[in-house]
Amino acid sequence: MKILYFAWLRQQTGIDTEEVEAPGEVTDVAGLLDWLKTRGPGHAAALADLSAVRVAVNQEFAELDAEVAPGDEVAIFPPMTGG
Amino acid sequence: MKILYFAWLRQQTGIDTEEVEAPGEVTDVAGLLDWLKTRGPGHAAALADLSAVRVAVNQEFAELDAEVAPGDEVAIFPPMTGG
Amino acid sequence: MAVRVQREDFDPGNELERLSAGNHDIGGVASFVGLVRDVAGGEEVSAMTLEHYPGMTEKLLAEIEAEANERWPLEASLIVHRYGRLAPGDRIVLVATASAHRHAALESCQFLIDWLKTKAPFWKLEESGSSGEKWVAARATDDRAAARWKQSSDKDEAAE
Amino acid sequence: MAVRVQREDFDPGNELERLSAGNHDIGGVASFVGLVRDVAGGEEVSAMTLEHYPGMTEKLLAEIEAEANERWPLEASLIVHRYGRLAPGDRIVLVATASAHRHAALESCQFLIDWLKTKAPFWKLEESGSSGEKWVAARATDDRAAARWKQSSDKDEAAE
Repeated sequence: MKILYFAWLRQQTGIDTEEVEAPGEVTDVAGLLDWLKTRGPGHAAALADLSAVRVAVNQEFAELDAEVAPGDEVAIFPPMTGG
Repeated sequence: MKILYFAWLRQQTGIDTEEVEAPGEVTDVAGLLDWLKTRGPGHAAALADLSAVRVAVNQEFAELDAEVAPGDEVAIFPPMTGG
Repeated sequence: MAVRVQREDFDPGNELERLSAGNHDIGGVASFVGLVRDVAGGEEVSAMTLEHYPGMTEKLLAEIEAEANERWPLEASLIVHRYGRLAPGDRIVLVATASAHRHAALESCQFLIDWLKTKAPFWKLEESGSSGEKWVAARATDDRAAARWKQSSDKDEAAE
Repeated sequence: MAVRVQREDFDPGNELERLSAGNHDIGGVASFVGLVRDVAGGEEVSAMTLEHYPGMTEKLLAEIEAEANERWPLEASLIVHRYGRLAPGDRIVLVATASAHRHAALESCQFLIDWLKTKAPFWKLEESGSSGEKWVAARATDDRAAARWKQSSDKDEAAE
């Protein structure tokens, strides 16, 4: 699975893109985020407050109960502030 | 009094501007329009349907009961179609 | 704040550039450019002549621009309206408003163009190859569009 | 219909000219240009960096532009959004819509910019001489502005 981090999530994790192999029990966004927190203190800090975080799976906005599978592109970012 | 005609009112009267001396009993817009009708068949035709006509006195939109006096600039025109 | 009534064409890019130049309080510039269409009411239009009331036009445009500046926190505003004979595709009017915030710019721009359509002393004469010359009639939809900008105090009274 | 996401500046005059060129069915072109302000939330801003999600940004912009073209009878539309480091006064975004009738152009332009503020994957990092770098927080007023464009079928349900 390919994980992308944007804005302050990129800064806190220190990573813009990482390739991960999540364990088999990770089947949805919530499970993935929980598992990503265990990858290090930067990840744990960045993902501590999930209300401040938005997710896209394969470039579509996704809720916490959306399914994820190996091969997916999952992006994690704060609420958008464009325009 | 200076009378200005615009758009099809100018075409029907054949006049863009005329200087007139209205009789003393003409004191408001309605009276002025009634009197202008008597100035010729073009005027009569142009002012036959007052619902199709708008008036400005001294460059301010005016209703039929607005006062007019010698020296005023009175413009007569159809509803506006700018923009 | 500026108002111009002119026969000559204008350059929207230049006008917008000048409107916001050097003012870093501006977060958004909204604009509307009106163009001559080659069809109106189902009929082909080959040209159009805009007549106006010199003097009153400039006075009214300045008044309505001042009203927009009272109702919205604008950093800059511009109205340019042409008169004379125009061909399809030609520019007729430019309204541009600039503000710190986008809604003030967008709303005041719409307010000004709605107002121009019904209250500015301009009259359009359309020329058609098939049916000659015809003065454009005022449209009820334009009156309704202008009416919705009545001040909220007026609206409150109407609702009571 | 066109969407561009680019680091380079754009020329609003050129873009507007190209949008309507040769199409005499167009009666009005509405546009909005967003600019970098030198102040935000009471603090001085010396520069801003726009980060985005390459690929998803273009896809979403194309989708929302297609939605605007379904909801309004548009003759042409354009979204240009920049990314990278920008200074106060720099252009950020251009939205332009063209239609036979002015309200379709004006409303769809406002729809697109409201949508861009909340749904396009862009993030702003502001730099201030006094307090360093800060990611801009999303604003509730922007969410409300985007929410009012929900399709009328949604609104009807909400009203029941």
